[in-house]
Amino acid sequence: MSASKVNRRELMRRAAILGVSVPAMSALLAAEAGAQATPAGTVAAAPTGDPIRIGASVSTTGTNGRTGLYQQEAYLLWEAQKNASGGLLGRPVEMVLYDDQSDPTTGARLYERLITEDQVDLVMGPYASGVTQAVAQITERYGYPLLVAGASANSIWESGFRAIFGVYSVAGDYFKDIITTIAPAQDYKTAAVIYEDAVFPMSTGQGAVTTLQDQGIEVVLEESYPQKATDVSSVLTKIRDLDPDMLIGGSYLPDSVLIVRQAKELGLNPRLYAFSVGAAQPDFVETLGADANYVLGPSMWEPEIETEGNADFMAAYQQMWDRDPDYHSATGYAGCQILERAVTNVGELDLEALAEALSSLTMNTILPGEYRVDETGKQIGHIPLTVQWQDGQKIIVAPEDQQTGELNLPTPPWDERS
Amino acid sequence: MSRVAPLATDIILQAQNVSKRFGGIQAVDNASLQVGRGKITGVIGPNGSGKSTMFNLITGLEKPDSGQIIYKGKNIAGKPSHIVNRMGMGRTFQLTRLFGTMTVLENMTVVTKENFGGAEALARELLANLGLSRLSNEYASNLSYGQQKLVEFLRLSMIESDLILLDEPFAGVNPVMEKKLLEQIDAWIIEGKTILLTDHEMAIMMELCESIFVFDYGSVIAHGTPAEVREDRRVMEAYFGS
Amino acid sequence: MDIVQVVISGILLGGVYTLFATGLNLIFGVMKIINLGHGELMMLGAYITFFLSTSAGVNPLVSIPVAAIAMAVLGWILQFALVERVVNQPAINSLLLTFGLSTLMMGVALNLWTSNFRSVIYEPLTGSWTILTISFSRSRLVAFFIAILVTGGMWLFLKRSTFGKSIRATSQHPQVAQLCGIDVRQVRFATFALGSAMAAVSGSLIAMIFTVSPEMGRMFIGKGFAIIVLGGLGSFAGAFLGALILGVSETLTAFFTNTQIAEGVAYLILLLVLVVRPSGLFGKAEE
Amino acid sequence: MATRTPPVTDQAPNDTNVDAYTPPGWEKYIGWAYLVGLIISVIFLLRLPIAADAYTVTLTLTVLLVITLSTSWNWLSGFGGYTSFAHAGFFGIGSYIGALLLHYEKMHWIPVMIVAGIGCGIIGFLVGLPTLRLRGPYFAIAMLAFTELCRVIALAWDDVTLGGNGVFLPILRLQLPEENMSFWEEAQMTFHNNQNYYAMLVLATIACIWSYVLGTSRWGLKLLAIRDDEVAAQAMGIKTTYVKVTTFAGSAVFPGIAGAIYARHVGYIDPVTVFAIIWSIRAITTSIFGGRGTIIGPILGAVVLTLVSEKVWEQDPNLYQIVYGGIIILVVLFMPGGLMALLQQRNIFPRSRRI
Repeated sequence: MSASKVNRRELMRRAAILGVSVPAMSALLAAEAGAQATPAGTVAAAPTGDPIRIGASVSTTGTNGRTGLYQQEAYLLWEAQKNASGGLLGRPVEMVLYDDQSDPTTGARLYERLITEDQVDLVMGPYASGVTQAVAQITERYGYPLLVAGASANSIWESGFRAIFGVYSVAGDYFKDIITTIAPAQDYKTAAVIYEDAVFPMSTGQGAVTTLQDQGIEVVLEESYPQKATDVSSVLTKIRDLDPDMLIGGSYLPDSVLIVRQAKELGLNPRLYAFSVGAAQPDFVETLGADANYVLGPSMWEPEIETEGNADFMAAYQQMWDRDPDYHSATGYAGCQILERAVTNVGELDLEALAEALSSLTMNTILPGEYRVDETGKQIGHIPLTVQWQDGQKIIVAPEDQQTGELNLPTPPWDERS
Repeated sequence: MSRVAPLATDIILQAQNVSKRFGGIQAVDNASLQVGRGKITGVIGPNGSGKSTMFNLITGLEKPDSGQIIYKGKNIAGKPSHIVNRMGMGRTFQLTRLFGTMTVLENMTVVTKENFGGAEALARELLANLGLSRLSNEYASNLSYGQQKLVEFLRLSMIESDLILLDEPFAGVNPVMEKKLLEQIDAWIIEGKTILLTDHEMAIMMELCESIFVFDYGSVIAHGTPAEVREDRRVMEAYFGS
Repeated sequence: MDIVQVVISGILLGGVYTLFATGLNLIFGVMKIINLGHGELMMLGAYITFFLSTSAGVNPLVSIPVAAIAMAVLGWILQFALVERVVNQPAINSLLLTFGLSTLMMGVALNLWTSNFRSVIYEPLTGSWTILTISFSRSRLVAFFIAILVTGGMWLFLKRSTFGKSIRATSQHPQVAQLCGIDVRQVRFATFALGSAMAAVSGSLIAMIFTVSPEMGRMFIGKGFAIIVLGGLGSFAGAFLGALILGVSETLTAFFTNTQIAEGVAYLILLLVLVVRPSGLFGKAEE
Repeated sequence: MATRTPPVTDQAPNDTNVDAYTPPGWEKYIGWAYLVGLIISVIFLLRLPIAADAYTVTLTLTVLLVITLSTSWNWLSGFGGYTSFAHAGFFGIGSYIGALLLHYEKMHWIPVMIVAGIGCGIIGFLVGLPTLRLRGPYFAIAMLAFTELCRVIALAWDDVTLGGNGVFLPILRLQLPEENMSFWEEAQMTFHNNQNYYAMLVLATIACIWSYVLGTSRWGLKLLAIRDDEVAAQAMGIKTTYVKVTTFAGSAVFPGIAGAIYARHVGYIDPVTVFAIIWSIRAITTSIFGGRGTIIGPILGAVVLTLVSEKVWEQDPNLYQIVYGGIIILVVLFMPGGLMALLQQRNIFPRSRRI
């Protein structure tokens, strides 16, 4: 497919790298295959017949290009693994990938194209909530079930779609652990919540506000700021006056960074900082250095957690892409795992039956918790992690069974930091 | 000081103590002039003496700082130029201002109030009268300067104007074209129109005009018949300086 | 005290805007061209600083002149090859041309460096200096002073130097300037180069304050317009005051209402000034 | 300044030697040729959803959308010479009026489209009245600011517009073909499944017809006069303000309706997408590429550029921005008169207001 040329070209390059280490790779793949539904002991037969074509568009350029790329790499990893281990339903798998440039309209157009012109058999979700919102309209129109592997805004599941299934927790629950477990333990009574005015950050911020209120924590300030803000000093000055125990930001990376920098400049000293996206990304600490310490954030997955097949996934991913996966890779990969299981269970590519299967399926993926959705398709089985930066290291501090270190709170005031 | 004595003739336009300042320059300074109906009135003066500004004030392109401009009994000072135009006042510009990307015919038809068909017939007739029919579909910007002047004149004939202001119509025009322009001015006078004219061609001015106002430094320094003006010492001074 | 803090923050923000707007203004003043690609010139400047400091370990402050010179060269080339051809043409041509440039440069940056957000850490400039409980952001304060230095230097250059006078003459009356023996073409080249250099300086400073990404230019261009229209197109002191006014009105609006509404302030000011007083608050009346 | 450059004949050397231009004989049949062309295209486009797959239909819808935008932009900005960057603003406002009415009021979609159009017309009038006094770059900047302000308002006015969350529109479910459908039932199904396409087709058709009516009328000539010399136009009695503001308001109606149809087609809108400056740029570049100030230029430009950019983008989305920026630069530098001027200079097309 022409539009996926770039991806293909990149894939060929990667495949060449892959070729060098075939033995190692096939060992991994065999292990991976063993963990799947393939009957034990069967050596994977080469897939035959027409490929099963799975379409997706992921933002690999544009605003979300960086994160989208992780998701795309996961899709391609899964494709390579399937084809090396007997395929899906005995047929090879072919991912048909496009780039929507982080633009919802383009995303919608591409899925229409995937479905009607490329006539793919199945689709996987795009990256980012805005694009997914638009894409869901299209897949729904054509009756394709959609596994949302790269988005979590609550509104996606509040619109009455029939076959849109979440892979990981909805954005509104991102701060749940921080608010319901960590805050009470530290006896925090007040919080300020600010969020970027875009669909996903708003969901995380507004979700936090609801949870805070349920928890009986006073929300002293709730305010949104525009996308691509260059200055949040005024709202931070207001917050400094209110001196809340917690500052919760529904934010992406650049604004998380901006908030921390300006908080430092203004001498804003809440006992706890938490941000929805930026905080879990390595760039956060690269950008802020020591100022990133103490900051908390939700993460959908971390490399070191012990879930089924996680270690294998890590190894295979590093092997193929030469870098560590991000949690967006993991959610993308988990989406593929779920799709695979549903297809295997149904035994054919019947869209209605697949939708049915996806809505009733319960299974483990590499993500913490399990895959389970409610009647709207919203994910309810996944358990998000909470991480904290400590001396430049990302430590999992919640939930308890996944902890890799102790929580380090309260955050000392800026002038007392070394 | 203006020395305008009330005239007995029917006055179509009367400017009274009009002033206009641009930044530090007093372009028009307390100037007054009168134009008699059906006559040709001239305005002369050295470059930069405020003639063009006066024309712009009269036609509504500029708003005077003070003073009145009475046209057909109404004060039109500061009225937008399309309103002034619709009261029957048309003008040409010092440098022709045709609509360059429009054809000659279109230049003429766009300005009338008539319906399209009627206007076109009239325009074709006017062009034919001056032997310009073959240019009717030519873009105005492709015409020679003289032709552009002529078309600008003809465009004036398309609107129902009682008073026509001509800003240096003869500048840069060859004798053949000059003759055609003069013919058109005659035709207008015969139709009963009034003309207010400015130009540097003294010979033509003296011959055409019945009454002449002399501008210098934004003020009217003299006025009268051509003969009177010719004799006036201040006029000589204004032109040849001291 | 809060209100003082907010005003101070606003002034410092204005300082950040100043350099960006001054370059835009210089180019408009001389050529009557609105350079929609100015934001991308700034973005390239920011990347130069980023790469010099991360790959070569160059002190970000030291990288500023490097970025300025590099962008001045690029600016000269752009003017020579492209912009010169639309000078004295209808506004739409230069608007579109520079928009095309903007898209092109952004596209190149996206391809070369992806849309990753990057950032320059220069430890001494993080945090703030505090005087009587009022915080002065270090990075912004430094940016503010550099802005004053550069703008002031530019002002002196235009006022005193022969070449500066040529630039001013050209901006006021290109035809007359030409008659006086000024090579107007050279003046335009130099102007675009200078404007680009100023964009680069602002980019280098902004790299230390915000994050760097290929799309960063688009965040500033609208505000740049608001500032120079507010200050009077072509007026230097005006642009400086305009930037301060915009910065302060943004932070004050954000303080008393919210940051969302503050985002609209620039555009509202822009529209109001254009409608009520197109010459700007400090500009001379138009002819 | 001349945008539709008159053929180069240099300065006429003297008063009498200008060659008279006579259009070719077939010039007077152009109107009929358009009529025939229009009927054939409309019949073809009406049938398209039956004959082609949904992707082609969507692509065609995009072409029709761009035709609507560029053609309506051309009225004030091509004929009238006032470069407007407001189309993105009206497109966004139309999208929002349409989306919010469908979201909250659950009205039938056809009246919603009309309301969106009228709404934009009124806003266009109110915005145009004070701003159309501005000239050249000032008007362009004002319209850029207008669009940005609209976006900020849509973002900040959460209670009504839902802010950055965007607006979900009712899901349009497809009717699936059944056994033994009569022709009539099938036609109804096709129409039902492609309502937005047909709506856009109707809108684009009206825009094209209106463009012809305007371009050949005296109203169009008045716009040209304003473009060539507004002062002279006013001095010749043309009510320039009235002409400009009315044209602006009228041309705002079309992006407004187009935005509403688009919103319904995409099913989800947010302020950043629909108020993106690129909508204005698309209208402007296609119009200039085809030939601004002509009737068929913007249509031709929309068809060619939309299809070309689709191809480029298919080849390599990463290069798309670079190529698009490059195209804009090349068009401005080398063909400011657009395709139509090239064709006219080579005498393939006559110089005529009907072109």
